Amino acid sequence: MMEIYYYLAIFLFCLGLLGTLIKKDLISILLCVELMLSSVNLLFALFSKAIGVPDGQLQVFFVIIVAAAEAAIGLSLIITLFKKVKSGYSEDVLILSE
Amino acid sequence: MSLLPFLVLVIIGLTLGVLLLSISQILGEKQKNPRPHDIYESGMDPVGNALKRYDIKYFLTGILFLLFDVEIVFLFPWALTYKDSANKELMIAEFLFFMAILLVGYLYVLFSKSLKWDD
Amino acid sequence: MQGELIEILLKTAVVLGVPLGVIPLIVHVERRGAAFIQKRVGPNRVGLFGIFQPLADVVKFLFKEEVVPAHVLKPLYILAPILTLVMAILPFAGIPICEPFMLGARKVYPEIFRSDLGVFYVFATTALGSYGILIAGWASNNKYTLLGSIRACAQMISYELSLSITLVALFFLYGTVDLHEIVRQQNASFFGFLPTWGVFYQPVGCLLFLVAIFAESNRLPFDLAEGESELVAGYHLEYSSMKFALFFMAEYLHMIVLSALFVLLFFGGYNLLPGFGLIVDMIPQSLPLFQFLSLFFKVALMIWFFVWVRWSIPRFRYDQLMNLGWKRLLPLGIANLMVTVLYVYWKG
Amino acid sequence: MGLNEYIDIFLAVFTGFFSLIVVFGRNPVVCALSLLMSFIGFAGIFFQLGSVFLTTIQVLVYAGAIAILFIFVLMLINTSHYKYSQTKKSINPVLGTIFTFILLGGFTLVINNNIDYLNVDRLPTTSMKVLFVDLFNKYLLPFELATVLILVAIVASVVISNKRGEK
Amino acid sequence: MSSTYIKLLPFFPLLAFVINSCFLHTNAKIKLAGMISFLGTFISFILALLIFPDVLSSGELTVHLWRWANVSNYEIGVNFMLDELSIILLLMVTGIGSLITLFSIGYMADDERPGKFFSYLSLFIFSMVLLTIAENFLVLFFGWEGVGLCSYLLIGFWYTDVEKAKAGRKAFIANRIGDFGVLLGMIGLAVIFGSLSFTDFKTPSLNLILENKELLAISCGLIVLGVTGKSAQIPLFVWLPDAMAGPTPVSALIHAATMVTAGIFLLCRLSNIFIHVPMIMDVIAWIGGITAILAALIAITQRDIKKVLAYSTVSQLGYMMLACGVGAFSAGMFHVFTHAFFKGLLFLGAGAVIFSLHHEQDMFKMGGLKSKLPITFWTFMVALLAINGIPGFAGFFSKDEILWFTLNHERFGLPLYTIALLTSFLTAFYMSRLVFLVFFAKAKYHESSEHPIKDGPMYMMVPLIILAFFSFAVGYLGLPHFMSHDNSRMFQLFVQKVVSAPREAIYSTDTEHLLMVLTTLGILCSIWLAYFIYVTKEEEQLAKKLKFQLMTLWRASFNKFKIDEFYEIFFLKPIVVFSRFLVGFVEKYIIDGFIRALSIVVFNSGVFLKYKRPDTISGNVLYVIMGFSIIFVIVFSMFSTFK
Repeated sequence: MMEIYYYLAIFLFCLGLLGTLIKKDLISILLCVELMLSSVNLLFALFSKAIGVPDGQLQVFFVIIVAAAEAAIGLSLIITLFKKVKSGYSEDVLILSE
Repeated sequence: MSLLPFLVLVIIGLTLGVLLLSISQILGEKQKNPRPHDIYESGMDPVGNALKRYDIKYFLTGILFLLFDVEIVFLFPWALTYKDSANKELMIAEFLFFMAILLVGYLYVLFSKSLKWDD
Repeated sequence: MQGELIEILLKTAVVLGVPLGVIPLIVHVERRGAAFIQKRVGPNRVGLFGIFQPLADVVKFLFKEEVVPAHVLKPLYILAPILTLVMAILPFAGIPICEPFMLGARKVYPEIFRSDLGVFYVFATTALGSYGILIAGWASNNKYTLLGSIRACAQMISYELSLSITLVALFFLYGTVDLHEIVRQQNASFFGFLPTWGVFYQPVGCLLFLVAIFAESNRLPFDLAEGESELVAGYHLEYSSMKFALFFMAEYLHMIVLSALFVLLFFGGYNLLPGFGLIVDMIPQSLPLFQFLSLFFKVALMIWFFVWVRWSIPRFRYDQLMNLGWKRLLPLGIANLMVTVLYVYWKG
Repeated sequence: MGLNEYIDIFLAVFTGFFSLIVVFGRNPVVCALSLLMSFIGFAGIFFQLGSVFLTTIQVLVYAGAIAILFIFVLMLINTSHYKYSQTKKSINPVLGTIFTFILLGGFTLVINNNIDYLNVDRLPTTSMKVLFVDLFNKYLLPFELATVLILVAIVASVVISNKRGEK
Repeated sequence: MSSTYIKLLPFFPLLAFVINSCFLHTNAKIKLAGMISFLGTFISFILALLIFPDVLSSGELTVHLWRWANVSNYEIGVNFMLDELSIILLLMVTGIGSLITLFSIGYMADDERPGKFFSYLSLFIFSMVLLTIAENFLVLFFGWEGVGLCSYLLIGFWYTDVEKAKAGRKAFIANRIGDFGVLLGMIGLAVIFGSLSFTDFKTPSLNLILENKELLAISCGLIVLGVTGKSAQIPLFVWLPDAMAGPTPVSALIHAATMVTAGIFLLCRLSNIFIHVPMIMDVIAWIGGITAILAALIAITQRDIKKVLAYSTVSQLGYMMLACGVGAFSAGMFHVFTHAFFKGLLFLGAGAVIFSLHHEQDMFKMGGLKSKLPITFWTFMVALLAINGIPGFAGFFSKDEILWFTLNHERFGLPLYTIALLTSFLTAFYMSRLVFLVFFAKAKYHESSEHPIKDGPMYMMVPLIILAFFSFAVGYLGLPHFMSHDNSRMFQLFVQKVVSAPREAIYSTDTEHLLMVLTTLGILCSIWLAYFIYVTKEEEQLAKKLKFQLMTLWRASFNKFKIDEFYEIFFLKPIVVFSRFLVGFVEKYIIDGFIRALSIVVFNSGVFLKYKRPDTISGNVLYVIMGFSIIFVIVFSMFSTFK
């Protein structure tokens, strides 16, 4: 009864992808990225069960650590952006970045 | 090792909360006085907006918590493996290396005045 | 299926019913204790020694008006207390009140939610406790509540660090996360009379843990979230009547479960208190009961300790609080861990 | 269909529902809260898959720390202050939706073709310890490097929010 | 055990190279650098000696170091193989190599970059060892290129002198042409046999050979081209005489003893394939014969002592080629073996002479050194007798073997035999001419009192003596079969375990006796002739008379038959013109034009994209998704299921 999780994982991945597309403000985009990461983690765990090696779960471990670092840096950047540019919308930021 | 009890407990908690709230909703008296319905600021008229920016320090605390928490989560596996690990020296070496990094990070944070709250 | 459900419900009735039941009692004890410490009389009208005062409070809560201010985000505002209550209830599922006993053929585990997670479960669910506060503070759209909730949250996570680093040291010593195993390891005794409790292995860790659970459960001297002087009432400022009561309950539940965890980790958990051994020898079946009783007593002592501290130590200033958490406890915890590890390694 | 299957379905629906809110929700704070919820759902799924350690760190790190951080940020700097300045309409959402669906279909096909291989559990039920032994022998270097990465992240975040943060 | 030795064989020279080139590159003590290099070579010599008994007993030893490449069905490993053939060459290379290294410590005493010199020397030994013990063609090719490179470096060692630098370049280019041939031939063989390992080439499957005869012929021809390049045969022999510009030990080591024999070695390695291509065999034979006599003719009139030796090397190599061509690979290998000793000895002796005369190389400015350089003289005499083929000395046996098998060749027996015979007479003549001019004729130089002319230091003399002993002795490894019964043609039989055996003799043994006697007599005559011309009193007139009668021939020989100029006109000029055309037109307009067009396209598309690039995160993500999903769909449609 694992297959439902496979479908869930790919569904959530594509959902997160869509989110990065349709979201406007940076924090929400970051949220969607986290969502994608989690779904990939789920796939890792599932495959490690299907193939029969525990390594996949360790991969999840590392992915989570990297995600933590990524969230920290990303959020502090966003905070800084809010302080400098009084906006959090990707368009504004990128246009200002030119 | 089933998840069922957990879910049952969650359901129990929710029902408990909802039950209590709805009971008091039913039993509680109703009155049409708008006064209690606006923002409570010690009886004064509300000043400004709640949704203003707050001190960056809270946020920095959050970030630092996240990162140190991850470091400590690193330590859980180590602590649990040590007892029945074959090569104790290696484990200790890892531990020391790890702690060295942790301490470097901590000292950096300490000296970078990020934790100064008294100002 | 039904069997499982019934078992779960029974366990819940014991493990959760008892704390919920004694909360009014605790409230009463707290007030009487406050009165006693401050040389006052305290509530003594309703019933003998005012023993029914808390029940009267409950009734009052029930009959008050449910005020929902106009400016709040209603769904979250309503959800917050419920969520807080649930988050406060969840950790109980991992607390073993006695060691697993044989009921007829099958082995019964006393904790509601039996899993390999062990301490991790209690710890993680406690860590989630701060969300209710955050939501409450943010949903009731008011600067005091927001500031209070953010403060409470920052404080909780800051002290969670020292909590977890103490846990690391404990895991290192016990080598397991299973609470039964941990309690069993505390069952022996140093030279005859002194029980091998965690507190004797980890005095510093015990101290840290104690401070940390005070902060985690937002009790004085760490109740900055509801510091009346500056924040009026903190995150539950906009909540009244039953909703407030839920927060109130949640706080006490937190207190109880953290004390239980503390006792389990440091004070031999449900190992029998001195007197009980004799009775158990006479009636072996009553072992679980007496284990539960001894755990109960220890927790009760902890609760009394909470009350005592509350009325003895004044509230910290916020910067003092944060400095204590980040600049005293965390380094102390790290040092404690390193000393422990190196000592064990040196001992071989 | 046993109890476990029901729980599986429930968890999948739970997680999917809250993820949908994450993507399509209007209020960022609500999005973040539902992301927290879906993290908890993930933790439950990991638990169902029998990997206890993943459950733990999923709750401790993701739900316990990262989500809190997000909500902090959203509460501290309230996005609803800043009106959406850009007016130009972009076709990105439409195209993106189309291509995302193409991808989704592709993935689904891949999973479908191999489902009868993937659906078998070949992993002997391993306790945490077994995993950890691997972690400290085979993955020693990545482990230490990850700690270094965290150190770098600490320094970077402090630098960013201190120096640039000042008015 | 010996497998570890085999693995270690190339290591020590490499180590010496690394040490010398990295740490002693500048201002090194000559003794130190030299000893390091010597030890590097000598240790591997010891190892070779240790391995030798195993090879004797068990035959072929193979070790696998690591996998080099694994292309579709070619599994190419870095494998070493020691068998009867390679162990001999290995012993020769390392042994003589260490002797020569020792010699050059004395010879290069007044050079300012000894570290560099010895590092090159060690690198050469390393590549040579690699070439020798290679198990497959690719490893051999590595060593092959390596020795080419080293000879270039060492010939041009004194690169400040333009002539010498040019000589080095010439050698390099000639070798490059040959290497090109070898590379193509190797590819051809790989295509035919589906493998590169010599163990497969030892016993090639006949039907594969019959299936693609033409390709095989072409590949063998190309390999022969490479061989002519490496071991200085027509048409590529021109580099060897110029290579004498390098330091004399280098000439001895590379251009007499070891490197030039690499070609012959390769021929023997592939002998079992070559014998299936009779046409190529004949080509080899003829090349050998013609080279032999041509070089001998040139050698007669040269004035430079090292030039003479160089040409004699070429002609001896011609002998070896001839032997291989007539199918007597073992005899050729035997000659390689003996020749290495006495030719190395000759070069070192010449080096000693040059050294003691302060780098004077013109024979006509020498003379009467017999009494001044006793050791050099006597060892030189041994070498002379050996190369002339006086019975009892090493050269006799091997040369006679070759003559005999040449005569027995079924198609061109007689003509090749006459050529070879003449060559041997000429060899005797010019070699004795050299000796008489250098040692007997009256001195034509003034000896300064502060630099008395005497034998060189011990470093130089010891190798001479050792080599002299061997160039006397090694011949008895391959006695003609009628002389003794227990160890007759021991060497050849030993080698024939690997290389293909020669055909049966047509003529009877008596013929062999007779011819042997006649040959010896002829050689003695030519020695007497040389003595008569260059030592006795009426040298002047008679030499003049001879010169006058054979003027054209003499001049032609003195000018090396204008072969360099011939190449100049018929190969170099066209190439130069063609390359001018390439540079002037093709390079300038076609290639550069193409590149410019490319750059313009790229630049403009970049400019275009700069304004079309997504200006939002979601835009970027969108592009990523588009690209990825397109790839995904393509791949998915290709393999419809990711099973």
